[in-house]
Amino acid sequence: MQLVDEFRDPALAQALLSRIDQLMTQTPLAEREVVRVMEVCGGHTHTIFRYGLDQLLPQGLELVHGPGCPVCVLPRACIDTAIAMAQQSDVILASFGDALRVPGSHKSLLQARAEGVDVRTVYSPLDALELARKHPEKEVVFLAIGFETTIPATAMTLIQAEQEGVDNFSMLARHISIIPTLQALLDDPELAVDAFIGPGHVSMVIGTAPYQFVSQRYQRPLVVSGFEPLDLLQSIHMVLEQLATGQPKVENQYARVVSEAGNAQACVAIHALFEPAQSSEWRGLGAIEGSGLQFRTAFSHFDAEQRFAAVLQSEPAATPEYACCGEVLRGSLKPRACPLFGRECTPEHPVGALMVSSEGACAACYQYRGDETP
Amino acid sequence: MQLVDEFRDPALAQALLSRIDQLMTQTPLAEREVVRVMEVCGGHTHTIFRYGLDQLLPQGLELVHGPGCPVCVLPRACIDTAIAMAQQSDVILASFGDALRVPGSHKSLLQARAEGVDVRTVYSPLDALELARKHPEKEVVFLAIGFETTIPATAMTLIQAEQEGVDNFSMLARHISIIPTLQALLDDPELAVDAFIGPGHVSMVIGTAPYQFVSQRYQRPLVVSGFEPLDLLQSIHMVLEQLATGQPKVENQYARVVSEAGNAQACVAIHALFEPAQSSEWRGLGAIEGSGLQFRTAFSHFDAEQRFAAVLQSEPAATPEYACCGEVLRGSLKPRACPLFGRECTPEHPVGALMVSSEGACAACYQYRGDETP
Amino acid sequence: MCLGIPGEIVALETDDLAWVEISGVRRQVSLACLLDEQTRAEDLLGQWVLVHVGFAMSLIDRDEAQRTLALLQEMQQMEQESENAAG
Amino acid sequence: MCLGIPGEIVALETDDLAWVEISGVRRQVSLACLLDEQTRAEDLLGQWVLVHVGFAMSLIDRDEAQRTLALLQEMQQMEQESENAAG
Amino acid sequence: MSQSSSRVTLAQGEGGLAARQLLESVFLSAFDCPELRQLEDQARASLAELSLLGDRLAFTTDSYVVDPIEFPGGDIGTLAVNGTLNDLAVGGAIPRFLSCGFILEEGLELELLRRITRSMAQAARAAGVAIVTGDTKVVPRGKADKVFINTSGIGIIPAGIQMAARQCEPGDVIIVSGTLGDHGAAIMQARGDLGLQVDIASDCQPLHELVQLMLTASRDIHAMRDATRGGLATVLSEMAGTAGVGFQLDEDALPIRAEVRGVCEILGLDPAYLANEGMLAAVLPESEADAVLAAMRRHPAGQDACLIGRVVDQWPGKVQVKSRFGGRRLLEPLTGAQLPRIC
Amino acid sequence: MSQSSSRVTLAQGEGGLAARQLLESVFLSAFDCPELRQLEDQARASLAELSLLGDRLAFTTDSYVVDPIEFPGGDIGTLAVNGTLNDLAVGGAIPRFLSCGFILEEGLELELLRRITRSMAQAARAAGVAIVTGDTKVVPRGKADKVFINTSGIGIIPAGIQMAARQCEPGDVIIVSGTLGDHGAAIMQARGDLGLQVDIASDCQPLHELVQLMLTASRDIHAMRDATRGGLATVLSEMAGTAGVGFQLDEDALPIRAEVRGVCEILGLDPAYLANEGMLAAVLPESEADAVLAAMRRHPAGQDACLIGRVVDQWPGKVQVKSRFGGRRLLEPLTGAQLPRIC
Ligand code: SF4
Ligand code: SF4
Ligand SMILES: [Mg+2]
Ligand SMILES: [Mg+2]
Ligand SMILES: [Mg+2]
Ligand SMILES: [Mg+2]
Ligand SMILES: [Mg+2]
Ligand SMILES: [Mg+2]
Ligand SMILES: [Mg+2]
Ligand SMILES: [Mg+2]
Ligand SMILES: [Mg+2]
Ligand SMILES: [Mg+2]
Repeated sequence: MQLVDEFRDPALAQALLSRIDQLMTQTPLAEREVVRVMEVCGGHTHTIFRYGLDQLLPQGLELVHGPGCPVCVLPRACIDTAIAMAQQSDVILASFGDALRVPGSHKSLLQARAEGVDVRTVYSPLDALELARKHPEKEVVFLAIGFETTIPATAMTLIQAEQEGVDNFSMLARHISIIPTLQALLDDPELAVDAFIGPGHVSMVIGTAPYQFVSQRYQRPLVVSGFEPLDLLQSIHMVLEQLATGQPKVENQYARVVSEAGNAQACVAIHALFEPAQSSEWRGLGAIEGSGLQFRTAFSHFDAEQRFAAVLQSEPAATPEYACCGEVLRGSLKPRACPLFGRECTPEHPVGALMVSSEGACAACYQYRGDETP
Repeated sequence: MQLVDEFRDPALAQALLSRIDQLMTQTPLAEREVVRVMEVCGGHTHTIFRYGLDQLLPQGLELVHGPGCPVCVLPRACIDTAIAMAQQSDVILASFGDALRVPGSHKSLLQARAEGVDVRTVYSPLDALELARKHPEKEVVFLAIGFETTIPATAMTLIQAEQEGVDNFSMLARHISIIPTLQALLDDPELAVDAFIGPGHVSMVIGTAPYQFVSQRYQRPLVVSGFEPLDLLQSIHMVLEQLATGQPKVENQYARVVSEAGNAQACVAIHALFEPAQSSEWRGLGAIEGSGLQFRTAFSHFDAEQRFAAVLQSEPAATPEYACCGEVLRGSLKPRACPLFGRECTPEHPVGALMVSSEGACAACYQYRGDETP
Repeated sequence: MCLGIPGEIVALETDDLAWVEISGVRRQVSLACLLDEQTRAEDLLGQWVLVHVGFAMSLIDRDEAQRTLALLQEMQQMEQESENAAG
Repeated sequence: MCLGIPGEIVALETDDLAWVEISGVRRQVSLACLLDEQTRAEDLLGQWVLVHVGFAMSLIDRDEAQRTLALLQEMQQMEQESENAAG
Repeated sequence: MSQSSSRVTLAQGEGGLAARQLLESVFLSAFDCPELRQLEDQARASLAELSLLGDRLAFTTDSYVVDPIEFPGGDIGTLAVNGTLNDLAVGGAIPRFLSCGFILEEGLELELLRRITRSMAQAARAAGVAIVTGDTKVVPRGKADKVFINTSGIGIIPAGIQMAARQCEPGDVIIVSGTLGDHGAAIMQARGDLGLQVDIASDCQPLHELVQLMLTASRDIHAMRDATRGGLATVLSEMAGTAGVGFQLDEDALPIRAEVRGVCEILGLDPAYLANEGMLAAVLPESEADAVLAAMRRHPAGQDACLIGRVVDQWPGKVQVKSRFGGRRLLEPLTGAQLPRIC
Repeated sequence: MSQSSSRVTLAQGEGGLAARQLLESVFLSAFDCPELRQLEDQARASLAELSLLGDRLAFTTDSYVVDPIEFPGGDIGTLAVNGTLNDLAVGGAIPRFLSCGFILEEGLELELLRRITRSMAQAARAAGVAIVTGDTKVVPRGKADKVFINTSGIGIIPAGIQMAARQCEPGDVIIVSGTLGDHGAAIMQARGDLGLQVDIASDCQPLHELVQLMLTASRDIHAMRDATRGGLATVLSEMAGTAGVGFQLDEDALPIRAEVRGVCEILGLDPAYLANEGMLAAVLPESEADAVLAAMRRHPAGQDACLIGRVVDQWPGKVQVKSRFGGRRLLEPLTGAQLPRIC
């Protein structure tokens, strides 16, 4: 595969690994007991485990798996709401495959489907819109999740629905913005992370400029990275070099896809449809100011929560999240240190959302390294 | 079974058969080449074939199978209409089992069901009403067929629907009255029938009085008969005795169930809901004045044909009935004399309606005597 | 036409619905066609009725049934006697 | 997060829908996020894009890709040389 | 806190862990036997050991889609075991192995599935056969009706036994092992949509012991069939057709329970077309009838065994019923489904 | 004028005439063989003749519910024959007889049913097996999804052949007969709901000839599985679990078609979990590998055969994949269904 296989070359990886080894054994990094690099993005976590990259890194260099998986941070209450909507006769609830396995207070959407509600997996929000066109007698609700990578797709789909006048289509939108999330992480006094690998695909939308505060205000290096093994190793090398020189800045390893400015059209679409919500609650992260998005008034007719307000009034409060997930998300606990890991909590029967998506720190850890004892 | 088994006693049947033999071999009946007795009612036809009674009767006594099967006289166009209604999304079409196999111009209701429309078998019109209660989101249409035996059930069901305000319930009513039908038969110059066995269950509703014209105007004996073998043999004996004495009259063999006056409440219900239609077309019988019933204006909201008028406008004309059925229904042709009998036309793939219900003269003949060559 | 079957009213369900028993089988039937000012459902308990498409359509007169059978039995006796006489 | 995959725009379906080919597999993707006054769909034919949930989200700069790889190859050569020197 | 479901999920049909857990928690525990425990893709059995029982293999299959799944006298599980056993039994075979293929609808209650598998296990144990290989598929909700089961069966036919419909010949008599239509009537009433209340249980039961007893009484039984779908009328028509002879039944000899007759009278059906699931018809020389009937009546499944008619050389391929009045009628194979009639 | 339908009717599932006509017009004409023609309730076969082929009977069953019913490379009929043949084949058995149980949805196009039965007949003929017994049920519209098929198979295992997962041991190598996930990818694209256009055909094919060739090259093959539902990852996990040994695969050695990889990259799936329907994995001593691989590559079903890993004494019951970078990851059995991911 072009533009993929080139970045999986083992010989080049070997060279990067030697460089990394060298940096770690030289002053000043050799003096540190441990260097902690957080890959913010679950896609990076996935690559790391898929190729066993963490096993190849030198002692003292630790990868911390961050909160950058939109599925993992989805609160139970959101699933409960989606199920309540799906339980209305006439409703088809559609979402991405990963969202369907997230546990709600009592069950996941897949389990609700087994009990008879109409839940569909789609590859694209456009496929959900197509469902609405094909089933005019039904109300199609799309459970919209994702960081800025995905929000433009949601927004463009809504713009198309608006243009065509498809009125049996709405969204339960639980989008999350990366910058306020990073900000909250950095403000956490328990955060023990020396540098960041920045999310490549979010950045192709928002560009690299918005990360400046990470290096400027919080003095942490950040390298926006691609998702292939070489991308990650190179990015790790780049943050280590910054740490070695003591000059934190924002760099872009993924220049083939990401520009400093990002994708203007995509950003325009996001802002046309959505505005930041005051404060949003995320699984494991708690309430983060400005991290959620809400429909602008002009588009609130697409807001499934308004359409189904009557139904949702009677929603019971969600059961509280399991505490360890939050610590893992913030990087202060390793997945295996959670007492539920691999026992009550497995990819088959996830307790926390980090066990759901293969991007989730716990699932990746279990799936790709399940044999190691904690 | 009480009130059933007593009337299936073979010793008593033997006695009746001897009496019948005697009558047929004595003057004046012995002088006739053939005595033709028409059992008007398909139920009688059924009993005759089920027990092989015709095989036990003496030479020269011939049973002619009359038109008294509401399924057999159902026109193709009625089935076409029922299918057109069933094809509306949201419609459940319900009827008695026998009606579902009647061929329309292109297919039967069972075949339409195989192609995806929602057709249900019910035992009672009350079960159809129950379907309407259970499926308020559906429109339930009951295809109502039957002679006076069944019309009170239809009427009482509608009265109940009216009282409860069940408004997703309607009927495609194709009821037929026995008296105009008999009248038309008797007016047919080709009718070669010497006496009638009258329909027991119709008579429990209308009583025996309405048949007086048969003996008075047309000089034919008529005996209202029950449905067990002894009932039929006794009734045959009774008409033969009348023929022997030359005093045609109306007699009642089935006094345990039928009274002279009939069932007043049932008749009231019929007349409350329905009024005679000017002229109705029946399969095999052609148009018969006053034989059909139509909704009275006060109840026309239950008339499925009015409810679905828009749909039905575009109904294509039904293909014409096969001519032989009519001759068989009027008693002027024996089923086996129809060139289609047992070849193109079988109970499995009926061409004419007489092959559908096991009451139909052709079906009874095929089912119970299929091995005889024509 | 018109399959009808005799059954006994063995229980009442509502004031116009009854349970009828036919050879060990019970079914609910409507009494609507048998009720009027003079006849209430209670009066029908224990009676035999002719059932058609879920409705009791007629009371059955068991005495009449007996009379019909008695007539036939008499006829049979006469036949046997005349046969014996002939044989 | 955000599975993205590079593919080549091989055909246009409408003025904002294109067929993208990825390792022999074709899928329709929306070009809505790449179009503006200056950029029409025709201009994108033959280009490589990053596809996410049915949308082309970014053009891929193949020269940049080459530059990144060239850098890594250079690094590898230097490593080998220093290794040879050491060994 | 883990949200394991009390219902069948699609994942359980995808192979993998969920499927494995369903297999272990439901099927293996119910059907445990050495062949199954191997968890190979196929069960294995020694041909030498099988040859001790007879000289021919018998092989049959049936799918079970009964609605409702549970009914008086059994459930789809007992049916799936006994039905296939009986298709082996009526060939004279001693049943040995069953396979079992489940098609489950997403959302099926696991507890119902457990009840069904327990029924199957119990029926298999009672009959001395093992369920040695199996398969489970799960289809999305609405794509199947709760649960369908296929069982295939292998049995061994003892040397010297040779039953086949073509062997029926004039002079033979026809016997049945029990009353007509019990299963069909029980199902109709269990379905509930006809509003009938009646105390009839399905006759669902294994017949292989009965058949072996019959064969002990006489090796000269010409043919046998279990009267299932389409009822006695249909299996007799098939046999008469295959042999090219006529069957004549005596209507009054047909054993029918009062309640089954009641159901039939109400709905206008003929009990000769109602299904049984533990009743067989056999055709044999008249000389053997007494011995065979006596043997049958010693077995619970044959208590109501009786002679119902004989094979004649008239009406080849047809079944006639003689009424008590002397008239006769034809019993054609079932035409279409039996539907309740009004006329 | 007679209105015979071009669709399956409920009556055809009720036994009786309609069922008989379906049997004769569709099934008997397609599957004609002496055993079926008897129209007894069970097929019969001589044990003595079977014993000439080997010393053990193999028995297996599978139900087929694939959606869509027809797809590039086959249909539910070819699948139903080859799938069950393969479950016999991987036990070393020579397949002999198949049973076939159809569950049809009322309203199914008869022409589709005819195509499916023709596929089955052709697949059976090609494999040299006979469909000797069958059954058909029809369920009301909406109670099943067009057509489900169960096939059960009987084969004979030649004396001396003994393959079983528990025999896998450290030092063995693991080979596969073809590329991963072709069937799964073909089905996903045929379903159409993911909007993928790709030229991939199912690998649906019989493997018994290939297996017999392998066994000719070496009788010392320890275990074999066809990688169907849950894919290679799942069958290897099962084998490793049964044997209590570790399997270590070399990621770069896994043969995967570019198009299958493309589908997986787009949807975020792992080809190791996609189904095959004509690919097997075998475990055998390293000493036998060259001979066995050479034999395999001479057969069309084994052209892409290759060595993908080895059995180790670490990680008992687990399958590890070593990436090209030297890191390793666990290949757990499939958890839940594979769903397209966005992240
Ligand atoms: S193992 Fe489960 S409960 Fe524990 S942190 Fe991970 S996802 Fe949360
Ligand atoms: S055989 Fe058929 S076509 Fe002929 S008269 Fe009878 S029903 Fe009509
Ligand atoms: Mg819903
Ligand atoms: Mg409809
Ligand atoms: Mg069978
Ligand atoms: Mg059978
Ligand atoms: Mg059977
Ligand atoms: Mg299987
Ligand atoms: Mg199998
Ligand atoms: Mg297998
Ligand atoms: Mg298999
Ligand atoms: Mg069968």
